[in-house]
Amino acid sequence: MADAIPRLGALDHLGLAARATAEPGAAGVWLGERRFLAKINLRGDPQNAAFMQAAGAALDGVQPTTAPNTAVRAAAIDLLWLGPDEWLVVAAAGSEAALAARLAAAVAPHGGTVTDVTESRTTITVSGPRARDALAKGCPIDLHPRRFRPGDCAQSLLARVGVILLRADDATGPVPRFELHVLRSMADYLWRFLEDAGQEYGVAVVESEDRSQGSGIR
Amino acid sequence: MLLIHCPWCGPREEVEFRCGGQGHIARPADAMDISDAEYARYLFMRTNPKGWHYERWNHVHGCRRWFNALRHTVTHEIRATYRPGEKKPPLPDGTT
Amino acid sequence: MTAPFDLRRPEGGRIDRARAMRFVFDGAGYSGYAGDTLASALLANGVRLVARSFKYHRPRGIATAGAEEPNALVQLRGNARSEPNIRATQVELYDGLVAASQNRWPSLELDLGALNSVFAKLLPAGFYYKTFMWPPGFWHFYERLVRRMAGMGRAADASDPDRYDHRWAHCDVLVVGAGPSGLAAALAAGRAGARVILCDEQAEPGGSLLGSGATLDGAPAMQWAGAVLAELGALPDVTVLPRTTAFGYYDHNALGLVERVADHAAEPLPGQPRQRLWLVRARQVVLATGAIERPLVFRDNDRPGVMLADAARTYLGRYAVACGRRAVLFTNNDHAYDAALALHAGGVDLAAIVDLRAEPGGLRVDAARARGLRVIAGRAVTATHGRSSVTGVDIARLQEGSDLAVLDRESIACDLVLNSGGWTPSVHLFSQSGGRLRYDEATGAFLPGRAVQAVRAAGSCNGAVALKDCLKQGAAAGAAAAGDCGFAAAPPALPAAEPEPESAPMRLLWVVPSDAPVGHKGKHFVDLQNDVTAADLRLAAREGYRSVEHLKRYTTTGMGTDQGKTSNLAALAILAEATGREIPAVGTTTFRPPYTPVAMGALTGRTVGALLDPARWTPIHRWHVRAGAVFENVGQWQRARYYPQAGEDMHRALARELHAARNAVGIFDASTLGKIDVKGPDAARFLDLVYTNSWSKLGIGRCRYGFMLREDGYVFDDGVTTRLADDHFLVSTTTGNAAPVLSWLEDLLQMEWTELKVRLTSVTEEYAVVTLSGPFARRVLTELTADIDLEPKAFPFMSLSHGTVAGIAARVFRVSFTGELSYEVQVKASYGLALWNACMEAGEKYGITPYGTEAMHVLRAEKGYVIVGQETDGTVTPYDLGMGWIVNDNKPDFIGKRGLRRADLQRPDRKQLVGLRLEAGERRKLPEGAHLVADRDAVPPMPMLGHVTSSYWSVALDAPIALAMIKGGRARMGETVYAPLPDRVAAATVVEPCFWDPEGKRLHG
Amino acid sequence: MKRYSIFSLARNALSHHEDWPQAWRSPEPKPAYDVIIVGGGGHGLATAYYLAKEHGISNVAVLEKGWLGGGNTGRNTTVIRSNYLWDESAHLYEKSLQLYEGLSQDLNFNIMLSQRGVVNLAHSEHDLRELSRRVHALRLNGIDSEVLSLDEVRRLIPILDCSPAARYPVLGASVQWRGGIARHDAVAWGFARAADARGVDIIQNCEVTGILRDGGRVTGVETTRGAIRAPKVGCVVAGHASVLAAMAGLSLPIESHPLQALVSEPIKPVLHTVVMSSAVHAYISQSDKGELVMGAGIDTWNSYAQRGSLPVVAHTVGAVCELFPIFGRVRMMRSWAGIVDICPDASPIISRTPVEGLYFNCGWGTGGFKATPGSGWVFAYTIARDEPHPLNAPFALERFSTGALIDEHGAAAVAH
Repeated sequence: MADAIPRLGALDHLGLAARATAEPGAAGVWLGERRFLAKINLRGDPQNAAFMQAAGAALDGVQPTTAPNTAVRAAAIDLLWLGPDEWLVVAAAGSEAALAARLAAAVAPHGGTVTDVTESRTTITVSGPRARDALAKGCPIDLHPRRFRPGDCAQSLLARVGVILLRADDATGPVPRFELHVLRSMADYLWRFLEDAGQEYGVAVVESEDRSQGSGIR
Repeated sequence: MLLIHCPWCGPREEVEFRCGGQGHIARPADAMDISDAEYARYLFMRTNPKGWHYERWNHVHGCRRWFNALRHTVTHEIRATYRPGEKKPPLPDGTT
Repeated sequence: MTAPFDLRRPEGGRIDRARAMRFVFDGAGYSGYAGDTLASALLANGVRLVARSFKYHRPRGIATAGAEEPNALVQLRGNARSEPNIRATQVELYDGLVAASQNRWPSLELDLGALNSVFAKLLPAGFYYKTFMWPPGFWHFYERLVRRMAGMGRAADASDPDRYDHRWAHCDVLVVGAGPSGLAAALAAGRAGARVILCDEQAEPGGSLLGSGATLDGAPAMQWAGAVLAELGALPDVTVLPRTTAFGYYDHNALGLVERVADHAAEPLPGQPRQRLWLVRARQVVLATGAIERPLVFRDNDRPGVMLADAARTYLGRYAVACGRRAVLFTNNDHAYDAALALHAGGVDLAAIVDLRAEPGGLRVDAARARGLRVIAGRAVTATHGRSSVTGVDIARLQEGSDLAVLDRESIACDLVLNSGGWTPSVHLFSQSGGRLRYDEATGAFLPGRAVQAVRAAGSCNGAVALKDCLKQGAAAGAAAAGDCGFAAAPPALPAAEPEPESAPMRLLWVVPSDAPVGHKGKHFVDLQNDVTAADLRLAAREGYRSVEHLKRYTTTGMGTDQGKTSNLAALAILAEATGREIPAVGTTTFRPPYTPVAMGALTGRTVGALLDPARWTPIHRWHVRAGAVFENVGQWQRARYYPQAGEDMHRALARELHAARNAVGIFDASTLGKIDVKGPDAARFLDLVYTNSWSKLGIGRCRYGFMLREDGYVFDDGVTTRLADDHFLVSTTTGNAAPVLSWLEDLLQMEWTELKVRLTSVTEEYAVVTLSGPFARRVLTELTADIDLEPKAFPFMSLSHGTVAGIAARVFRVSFTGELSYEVQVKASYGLALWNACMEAGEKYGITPYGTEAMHVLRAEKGYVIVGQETDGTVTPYDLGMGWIVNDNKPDFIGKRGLRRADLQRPDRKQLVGLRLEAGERRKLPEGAHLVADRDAVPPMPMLGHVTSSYWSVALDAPIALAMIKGGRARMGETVYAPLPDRVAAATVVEPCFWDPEGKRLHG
Repeated sequence: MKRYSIFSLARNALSHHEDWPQAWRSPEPKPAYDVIIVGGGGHGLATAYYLAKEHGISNVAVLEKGWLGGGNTGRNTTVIRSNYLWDESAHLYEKSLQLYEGLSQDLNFNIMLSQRGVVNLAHSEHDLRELSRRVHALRLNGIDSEVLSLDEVRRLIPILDCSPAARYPVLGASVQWRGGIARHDAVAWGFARAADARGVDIIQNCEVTGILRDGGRVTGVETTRGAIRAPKVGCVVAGHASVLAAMAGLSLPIESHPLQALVSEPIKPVLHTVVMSSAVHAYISQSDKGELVMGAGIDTWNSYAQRGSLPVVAHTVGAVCELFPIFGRVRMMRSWAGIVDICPDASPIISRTPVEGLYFNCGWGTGGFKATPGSGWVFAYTIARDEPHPLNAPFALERFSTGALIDEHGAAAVAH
């Protein structure tokens, strides 16, 4: 029923779809948005093997990692470490309700908790040969290819906005790709900051929802 | 521009953190039985040393965890950061 | 003499003679070449007089060739891009450059400010502290005159049109300075595989090699530099940043760099920043910042044409500019002879070398003599002559034990006076890093001592003199730095430098005698920019300003835009002499960032204008924009304040919105309120601890209003919390406190009550919240939902129902902040606009009207509901608000319980919340913030009872209403209080703080 | 004391300024004094001066570990005002402002008090409400203060960006015309010279290392230059109060933080009032020399190091450029930090202590310079009479037990 109701994305007012190009050309920074990706906050005790096992089972075998600031990436699920007892499950748009229910049922007996935060954030993709240069204008994290590798994630600031940052490429090409999960209310600000930061390198808007590269969620 | 070692996330820039002031201040369990002056000691009185200082930090723009640190208030050297519940490290110079 | 002498020598230098550049200085057109600085181009054109000094307006020329320049400050560019106080020595020439001199009127040549020189005797250091005190209170009049003399250049007359950037950077080894030592260091570290950043303030790397004419392996040294740069450029992890000044060294090896991206052009390219601030976190730092030649302090040493010896050599070697035709060198050391020889070789007539030392010797002196140069030993330059340019010098023999030099006087005509008092290593950054400095007696200089951070100094900033030593130190430092980062590094093979002749000792003579006691005739300048003389410094010492910091502040020495790069050491030495102490005992002055001034735009970066701070928008924001809402900032959120229709002012729009909410139905976007999901078996216990009231017995699906206090007992935040399940609550917070409350609750759980099994998640942004409020609220909602029973019995006040609204899964809370029948509908954020639109459509026939925060404020004030941050200010308890019922004192503990018991919080005469009703017929509301008194006729200073916290025109009551916090307010019901206002004294009656439906019938209806 | 005037200046010019006397002596410490003041900053020197002048106690030593005026007196942004919210603060700072108004004549030392007005900007409805509350309170307290409309702000400060399109547009302002700036070093030097002339010994490079007590009362101090006895010891050591208190076995409700400040290169006068904006975190004035003087925020962590972080400075400069877009190309010339001792209520402590004869004057946070003469005046009274003056009675240590804080953090952040 809800499918008939129009949903409004955090950046819909920017008309990104209409601006998107398939060929970024000479632009150094490629920006896009992935709307409505399912996002689920998972909490639980990593020392509790039963919890870890239950969570992994409910997530198609994707086991929560205890390695800080890394993500486990599978075909349909990214599982990002957020804290010593906290993870962010990212999955295909529309899957959140079922996934959250399944996950909650699995981990609740083992002291785990699950909160659907799908709509709290949207996902901005930043790629292109100068993606790192643009991000470095606002982000204090060291994004050097050796220091921030494929599958690494971090929570930090970009400009004055808190972001969850994931390196989403698989390192086969020269062009890195980052995904930024940003609070919905500040997405417009962050988008404008990134367009501004990329200005000296040239910015192209790309269709991220259909261009997801490498592994990751379709 | 401190470089602070979050016990979970590793070294991160100061801008990601917020300082929570003096650490290891126990909330009095017998608060209702102590005098106003004794309660003021908990609420307001601080060691504020010129030297090594046990303090609390929050990785507010990172993993959102609170942790403790031992930092020198003149050199700004951070000798240790440690998780809540972990034993506090001894003072490096054995004094104060 | 072959051809007529041209200041621009026919060959040599690193300028591009194929690219001529036109430029304008003080309205006159000149030309130079690509590769020139404004200073070198001016000198090439024979322009000597370029500035007036700050205090005496003395004519000044170009004294140096670098960042240390005290004199040659110009106003660069024009209009919105106009920049004051720019050192001509650091401006790269570009075609069309426009510059003007500063601090003169009407013109540089004829400057009336120079009258100050006439009164100079009345203007010693600190004269203003001793005068302008009579008659009392007249300082503001004198100040106007003083201010007229203030400043140097002017700020632009319009907003800066250029962009600036910030950038974070990380590296293994940061090398500051790309002279020979810096290049060697970067090469060593780069070859080892380290991530290296090499920065240099100049447009072209090379440092001293650019102008010295040195050779390496028998070839011009710049060939080696070029090869090194090429190799560095090919290394993927090496970044070379020319035109980039490391200006500040901060904690934990963080440095601030400013890159002048586009200053060498008339304006930046589209999209290009003008400057970029780099915030570098380096694991290791190598400082190769060089050294600055030190002037001698002799009488009238400030005339245009008096210049540092090495600067003249740089102008000749790098820019092919002879700074004069006939020169005299005045020195206390061997090294300056190199400059003299170079100038001599470049065609400058070297009239004499005046050496302070009685018996100078060594290879350099021999070489000078061998070329037939006249070396006059044991003498001093005792005076200079000339007005807008130097025309000659007097010299005389120094006498042991005398402060005067009067014997063997001689005058020499010249148009250039080179001087050298030795070298001052640039230890600024090392000092800022916290490193100790040590004084070296032989060279009269402070050198890097023990390092505190991970930093090494190399080359001439570390006291090295010979080129080969600079290279060696640099290579060793670079390799060691890389090694400390875990890279296997070895110093690279280095090219061979020419052998350096042994130097004879220098003669440190901090004030050069003349034929009269210092201060009696002429001026011995120490700080050229601030016109501080040796006599000023001695006066300050005599008056008791014996600390070097007192000296600086009293005389202003070293406080100019050059930060005393050429003057600090001499000032220190003169103070030491005057107070009978050794220089190290006097100390160093503190080196503070920045090394050279940094544009405020660069410090600002891009977080300015629209990017100053995130503007947070609700999911329904665009609707409010289209509806023409006027917004207000609440923290970072932008909230609709009211929705004026055509022709409406705020008052009329508000009246319409209020009327609708009380008599029909209003719709309000409440999405900004903080929402925290509290889950876990101990959730209720936790809430019992952080709220004043009790939660354990709250039924599932029921809501309760609560106060959070701080430990000191004062109100921190309020909001409605709902129990969603046995172990699951939804806490709501005020808009502004959403983040602080969450952080505070996390603090308690993580650090204090670690045994509690509770997890918190912010869900503020997960949901959009639409409030329907007013008598028709239920009817509107009925139209939109089929699966929620809206009957009051089934869905009472302060409860929650789940269902669908307008086809959207929703949580509906029956709560009210308006005093009317009211529902808050919560849906997933992306459906917020759809829900709003559906409500507007369904509500149309009921007169649904959007209302903003202003109407919300009035509605709640009519009910006497408080706003945290408006009625409260961090000093208010629940009891003060008349809400003692919300404090469950039977609980063994809650945050603030003990704090509330403190003596002052128990006083009976505390300020308490009351309502104020004005006299019948009074149409003017009280100003918010107005203070209240008991005595109508009181005069200032008068005892006050308290203040008006909220004041509105109540449409419902057709009268103004107000809330106030006043002393003992609960006991004053019915009393009259007064608000003395600028134009009247308003009287008001103290009443209960509830003006509307005190029984709450509408609320529960 | 030889008086300073234009005539003395002219007379000395004839002798090439070689006969000026010392502004103050550099005496050796005596074994004992009637009162020891620890701390040779503005407040300590003012205390000594008023002890001598108002209470006839001139057998006083001021002990300074470094050079006089070298702490926060020489590191602040020189702003003077008395527009404080709470009555207790307003009265104390107003006393100070009144003393400032006659100080150059009183001390015979030109402290260059420039009453050019202090403007506080409001950027939100909440700001406007708070500003109105403050102005109303000040007026009834008899302290000059008024609200300025946006048009008046525009006329007064033409270079201020008052565009309604700004991220945080200026909506209005208040002004205290009697507020302004003064030459900070001159305040210390003037007090030092005048105190010295009344017989006070100012002893520099003399660090207090211990507080001597006999039972419950103070008997003197131990210093790097030996023990010095006195029955009364007043501590006025901004940035070091907790360290001194610890020597006497006391702890204070104080945390020490770096407060950064900066100045630009000197430019021709463009800004003729002091402008403060708490919403965008900037305050700025232009000195008589032409430098823009700006105060940055405090670094949030404790420090005694007189240095802070660059992002804090950048944030402030950003706020200044937001308000004054013409300053983008003006350059920061110097930045530094002072150590501010901050109390939980952002108000000072001027108080007796549990140790008899030991007095503390501390916790001025960011407000110390403007309070200098008033602070010294009430502290001298408190020491001389062993009881607080009514002006400083509310600022006693006891308030932290009773809860009667004077919370100058102002109202909590807007929260609806």
